[in-house]
Amino acid sequence: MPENGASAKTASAKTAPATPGLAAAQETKRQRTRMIIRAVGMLPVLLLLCIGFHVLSDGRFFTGQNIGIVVQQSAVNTVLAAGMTFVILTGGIDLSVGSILAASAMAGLIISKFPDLGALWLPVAVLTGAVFGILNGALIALLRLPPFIVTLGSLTAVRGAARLLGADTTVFNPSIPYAFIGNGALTLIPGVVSIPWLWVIALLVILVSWLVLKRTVLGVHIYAVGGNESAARLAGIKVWAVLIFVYGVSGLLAGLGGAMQAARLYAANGLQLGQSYELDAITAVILGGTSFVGGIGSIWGTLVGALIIAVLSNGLILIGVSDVWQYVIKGLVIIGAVALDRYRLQGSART
Amino acid sequence: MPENGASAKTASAKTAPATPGLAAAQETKRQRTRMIIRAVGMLPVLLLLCIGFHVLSDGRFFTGQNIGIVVQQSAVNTVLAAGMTFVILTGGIDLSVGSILAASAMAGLIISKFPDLGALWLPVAVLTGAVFGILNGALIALLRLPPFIVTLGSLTAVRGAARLLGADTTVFNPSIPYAFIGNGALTLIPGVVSIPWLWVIALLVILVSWLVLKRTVLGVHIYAVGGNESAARLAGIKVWAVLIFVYGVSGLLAGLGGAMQAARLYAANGLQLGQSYELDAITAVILGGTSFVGGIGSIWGTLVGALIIAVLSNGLILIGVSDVWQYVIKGLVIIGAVALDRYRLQGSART
Amino acid sequence: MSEPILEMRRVSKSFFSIKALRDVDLTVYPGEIHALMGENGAGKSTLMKILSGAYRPDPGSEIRIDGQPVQINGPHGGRAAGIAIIYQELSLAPNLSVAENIYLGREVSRGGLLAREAMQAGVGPILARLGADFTPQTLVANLSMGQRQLVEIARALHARSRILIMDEPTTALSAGESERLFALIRQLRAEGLAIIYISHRMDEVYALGDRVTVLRDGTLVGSLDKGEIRADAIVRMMVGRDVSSFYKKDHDPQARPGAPVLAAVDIGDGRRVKGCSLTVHSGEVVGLAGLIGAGRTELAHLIIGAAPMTSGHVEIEGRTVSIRTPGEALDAGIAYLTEDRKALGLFLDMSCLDNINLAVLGRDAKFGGILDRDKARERAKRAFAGLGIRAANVGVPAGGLSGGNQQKVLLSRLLAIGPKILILDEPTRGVDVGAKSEIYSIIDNLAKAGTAVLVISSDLPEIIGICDRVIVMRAGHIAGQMRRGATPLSQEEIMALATGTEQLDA
Amino acid sequence: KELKSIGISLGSLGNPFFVALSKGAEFEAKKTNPNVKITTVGFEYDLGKQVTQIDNFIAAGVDLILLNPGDPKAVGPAIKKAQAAGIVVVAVDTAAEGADATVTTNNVQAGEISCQYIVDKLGGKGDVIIENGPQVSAVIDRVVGCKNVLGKNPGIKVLSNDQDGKGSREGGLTVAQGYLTRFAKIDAVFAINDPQAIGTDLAARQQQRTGIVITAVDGAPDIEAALKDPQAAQIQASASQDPFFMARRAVQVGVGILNGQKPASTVELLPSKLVTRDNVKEYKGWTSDRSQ
Ligand SMILES: Nc1ncnc2c1ncn2[C@@H]1O[C@H](COP(=O)(O)OP(=O)(O)OP(=O)(O)O)[C@@H](O)[C@H]1O
Ligand SMILES: Nc1ncnc2c1ncn2[C@@H]1O[C@H](COP(=O)(O)OP(=O)(O)OP(=O)(O)O)[C@@H](O)[C@H]1O
Ligand SMILES: [Mg+2]
Ligand SMILES: [Mg+2]
Repeated sequence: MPENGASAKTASAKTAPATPGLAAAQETKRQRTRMIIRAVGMLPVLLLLCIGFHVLSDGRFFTGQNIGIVVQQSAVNTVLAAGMTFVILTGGIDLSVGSILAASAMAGLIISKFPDLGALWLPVAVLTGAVFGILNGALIALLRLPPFIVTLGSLTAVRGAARLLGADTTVFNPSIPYAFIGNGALTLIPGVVSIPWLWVIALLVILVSWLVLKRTVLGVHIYAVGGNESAARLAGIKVWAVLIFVYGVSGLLAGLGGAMQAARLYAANGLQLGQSYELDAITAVILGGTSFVGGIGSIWGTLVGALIIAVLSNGLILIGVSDVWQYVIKGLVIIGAVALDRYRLQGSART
Repeated sequence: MPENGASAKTASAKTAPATPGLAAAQETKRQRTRMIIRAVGMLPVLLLLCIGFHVLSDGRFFTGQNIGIVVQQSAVNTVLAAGMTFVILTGGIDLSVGSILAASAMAGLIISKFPDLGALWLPVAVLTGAVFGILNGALIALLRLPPFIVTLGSLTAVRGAARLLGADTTVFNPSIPYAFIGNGALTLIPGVVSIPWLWVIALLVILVSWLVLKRTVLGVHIYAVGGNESAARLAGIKVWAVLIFVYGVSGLLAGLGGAMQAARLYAANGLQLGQSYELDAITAVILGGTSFVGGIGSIWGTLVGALIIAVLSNGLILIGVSDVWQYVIKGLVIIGAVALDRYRLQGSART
Repeated sequence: MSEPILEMRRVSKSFFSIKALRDVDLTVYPGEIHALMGENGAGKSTLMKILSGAYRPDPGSEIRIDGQPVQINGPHGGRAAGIAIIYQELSLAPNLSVAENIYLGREVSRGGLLAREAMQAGVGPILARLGADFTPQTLVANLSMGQRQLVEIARALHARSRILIMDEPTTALSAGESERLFALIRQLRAEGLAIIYISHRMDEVYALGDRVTVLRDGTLVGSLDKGEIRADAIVRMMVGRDVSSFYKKDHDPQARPGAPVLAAVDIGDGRRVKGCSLTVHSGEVVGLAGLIGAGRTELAHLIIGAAPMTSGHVEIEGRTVSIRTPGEALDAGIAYLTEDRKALGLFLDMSCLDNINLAVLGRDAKFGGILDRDKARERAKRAFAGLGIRAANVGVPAGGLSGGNQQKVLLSRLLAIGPKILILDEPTRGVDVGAKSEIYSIIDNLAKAGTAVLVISSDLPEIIGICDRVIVMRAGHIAGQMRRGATPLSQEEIMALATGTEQLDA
Repeated sequence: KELKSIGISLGSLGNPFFVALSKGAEFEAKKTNPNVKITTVGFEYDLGKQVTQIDNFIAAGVDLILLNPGDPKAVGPAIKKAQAAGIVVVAVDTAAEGADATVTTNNVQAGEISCQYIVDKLGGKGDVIIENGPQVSAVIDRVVGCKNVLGKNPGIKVLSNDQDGKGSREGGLTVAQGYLTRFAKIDAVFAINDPQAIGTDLAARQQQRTGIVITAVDGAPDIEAALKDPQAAQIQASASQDPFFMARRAVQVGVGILNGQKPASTVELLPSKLVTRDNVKEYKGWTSDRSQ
């Protein structure tokens, strides 16, 4: 019989009346608590920041309008970070999302100016992103090149491509179709509650990502590849396919981000769009508790991470902190948040 | 390989008198060849690039003057990449080197303007870098925070500090002491051979790094921490001290890089200096064959990697490729170089 | 006899320049347990990985199943051919749950969505059959080595195959679990499965094997039928010579009783280890036995400062010492051999030279930090000669060695330190008979020289063979101890203590 | 209406030009209302970031936004949004579509006078390099101005105009090192801003190349020093801007609009004056005390 049974047996026979199943049950419960704490992750930090900014800005933070702005601002980064979550879960990284975003936005805007094809700009942008992402994935999965180098290479090369697309100028289209996704809002209760479309899209992306990661076979395979690549291979998982998929998703979502940005700005510029967005996306993912070595993390954490970044940017401007100090404070808050998280997890593990 | 030795032994014990040492000796030789190929690493790619540019630029590449320019341009990145090699060998990463470089250059230049303290600017710059680096290391080693997040935080925060130092302006000092290290050259054979001081410094840094990594106990410990951190801890290595050391070195060398840059430009600007240098430094390290997971790599590879980057920048300008296409080509060459390397290593392993 | 279910003919495999297998033949019949034996690095695992599809054999090799030639392309191919395997190196994803690992690569889904509940329910019976004390939802990261081994076994059994390969399945199991596994294996044999069983433990081969095939240096030496299975015959086939006196025990603590060197007093971590006390004397070899998960490894970790202690203290030579890190343990004279040599012991990418010298580099260094490379090379060469480590030279990466040789490299590192106290956690896990006897004689010599040795082992014959005294742990407590006296230690008594059944009898 | 709060979004606050701009704006705003709240941010040449900042200004309820637009057209929609929230938007340094007013240096003219100086110096004949920079509209305009002038002189040959000196000393130095190796004969270099010109001079000095006429646009403090420095003799002129004054004008115009005074023209072009080695002594630079 199992140990547990054995120990139970002896326990009852010996001294303590310690119920046999109890220890295991307690353990499971403790595990579950820890998992919830982990999933909740940075939420306390986020709330703390929000409340802090609300107080310091004389109550300007928690206004419907400002919340709308914050979520809208977080939308593009959320979408990129969702894709990044897939990649980082496999233990990889995608530095090229900013450049892909720029290239996709350019491609979309250029198409949008053709009278007949105009409406196709959205799928074109998303597809452009997907193609670049799949290229990344193919190089990484099939040639077995390190993700950092491949996506650093495409960070540079795709940026060049984005600039070439627009001949190094800003492409502008004030009457771009579906512009509402960039600046409109979905009205739930007329005049009272409305959600910016950008945020609706971001939430949908998070939801679908969650479904894929947690409710599909593919999701388990993604976690498995990140957890132990050779074990995954031995279990017959097509690791190469998983890798191409995650980089493809990251690219596709960068393309979507490009489309969102284009609809928001009515314009795109190969050089001035998406610069160093990859850092924000990675930061959101890591703030959200996803581990760099792969295999551990959740998409909800990423959402919280992206919101923290947006709240920081918005809040610091709201309370009138100068640009220079914004740098300093942002850097310290990021480190502080992770330190706090580490401390919090330790505490919960101890109890 | 092991079984070879084993087979030699049993062979003699069993039937054949097959010279036992021979197989082992051959094996050793083969191993050595493979090791040299690995150490030589990207050298073939570097040579190919040089020759290519020489031909395409009508013989302008291999002139004493241009080579001087290339090595000079590679110097700062070489120094940063040397520090980055230490960090990456432990399996970490330092994203803050660009910002630390800027802050150090600012600190140095500010000191250099005091009439009495002027000559101290160089140690001040280097020390500034070391202090920031040790702070990074302490956060990573003692609080066990992920290196990516910590150095991403300091990338931002130290950038802010650099700007604060100069009150957001360009600090310049046309009569900075020791300016010769920025623009002068060490004459070996008067009128024939002279080496830019920047390059002399870079070579010294590489040499000392090599000594530390390969000839000291600390060096072995660095490789050990990168190879298997928990085994290192169990083997009694003070992992925290090793980590603080490597991030300290990275910071110190970033400080030195800042001093070199200040002496070269006679000026520093907290915002513009060192922007995205971390990417170049990391690229040099990875091109040089150092593995991201830690524990594998050599400092000579890093030198070659840094030279490849400098040759690319110089060569593309030399043959008149436009800025936009430079992006595209650089990205592709970086990917191509690593792919080539992968292919080459496979080939050598097979024979 | 019935038709063979599996025939492997002229199977060869090269890794670059290394020939791991040369023209090996293997025939397996349904309803038999076929033991595969050979020294470390003989090619057993490689042969099995070819069968499972993890490796592709060299051209010219042939595999037939039910007389039909088959091509096994990748792990899926192996599974499709009805082959299930327990790999020697644990191949689980630690971030996934037990159920997810068992179903990895063949998940159940309904309407495109993962059927988690169905999967968890599906693994319940198999876990119960194995006597696992964890739930399907448990994360593998939270399991001990032994428990992980059970997960591997569960996975292979769950695949419902016709040919079951077990590559050293009991290395992390203790006697109780092993017995349960054997019963299961016999039952599967009765159901007509063909089982290929790899082990370095002779007693297991006696107990289970219907036939034995021996490999040496990648070639087939021959097969023995049930009636011919005898230890000396197998060992001769494996090693090419006789291995005399397996368990070596020349030292005698009774003749010259040493002073207590290591004393753990009432130590615990508040979780797995609850108030354990033990002493080890100089020149004594003490065994620490127990079921998997009894907390032996944790106890060792507490002593060497690898895990935080919440109660009790450690005394060395009568003085209370404070040990908070493994480094401090080394300074205090305690060296520890980990049970998980890949994850916690070796630096696989570093040379054997560096691996052996790692702990004493500082002591040897010149000018406070410059490596003394001659001394290091000298020491490594001495270790190679002394322990019979087989590798081309001391400069090859430790990762390239076979399991047994890796173990000896790790052991060399500890011996280089020259510790007062040596704690060995599963010192012969995965090590072949030849190397085992070498390790036993090293332990014996150390004890003779006055070292206090604590051996944690799940291999009861080993504990009985080499220890002067045995301490048994159960569920975090010291359940009791027994001294080797006029009568040898008995396996039954130890088991009784470990499981607690003696209480029932009393 | 009183100016209570003002938001400023500038290219990059590490650039002394924008620092001077922000100081000018601050000075003028404080003059109007000593208790004014000023938030200055840099958008680091990221269009998305600038739009975000404008959104944030709207949320913070500023009265006036001073904008250095990342793109003349692309920020149009964001400006409209701000105006819809009752905020006055004034563009500085670069024109912006839809802004209530624009105050900017005449960058085309700046490029013209800077390059006219080259043409005069060379006597209408020689090999010239246009050392380009980040493709923002101010830079594009300067290059346009320069090309206007050079194009009128058939004796002038433009060797190259497609390298990005990144607007910094370092970038200028790197690009110029390549140029100097690539071309044996260079008579003049027009750098799109001062730091690039200084970098170019450093490169030339390092390679001991002389006789190159280097001009630029900005009139920044470091070019002032260079124009006075006998060692940097090749740096000969810079078409100056006056960011402090520009920002003051912008705030004045903005406050005017806030109080219902429409400016005569929505675009106010400030002419650029050429600073040369001859007249640099009289030049009042960006950092001189301007509080009068
Ligand atoms: N992937 C590989 N690359 C190179 N060599 C390998 C590889 N796998 C195995 N070998 C070599 O092939 C030989 C056979 O190894 P294998 O693992 O099959 O031995 P084994 O009989 O299972 O030994 P053990 O009893 O130690 O498990 C060994 O010498 C090993 O070094
Ligand atoms: N890394 C870990 N995280 C959480 N629990 C662990 C971990 N390692 C071991 N355990 C738990 O601690 C208990 C004791 O394990 P330990 O390894 O100390 O026992 P052991 O007697 O040495 O067993 P084994 O023979 O399996 O090594 C086990 O029940 C296991 O579940
Ligand atoms: Mg094996
Ligand atoms: Mg154990």
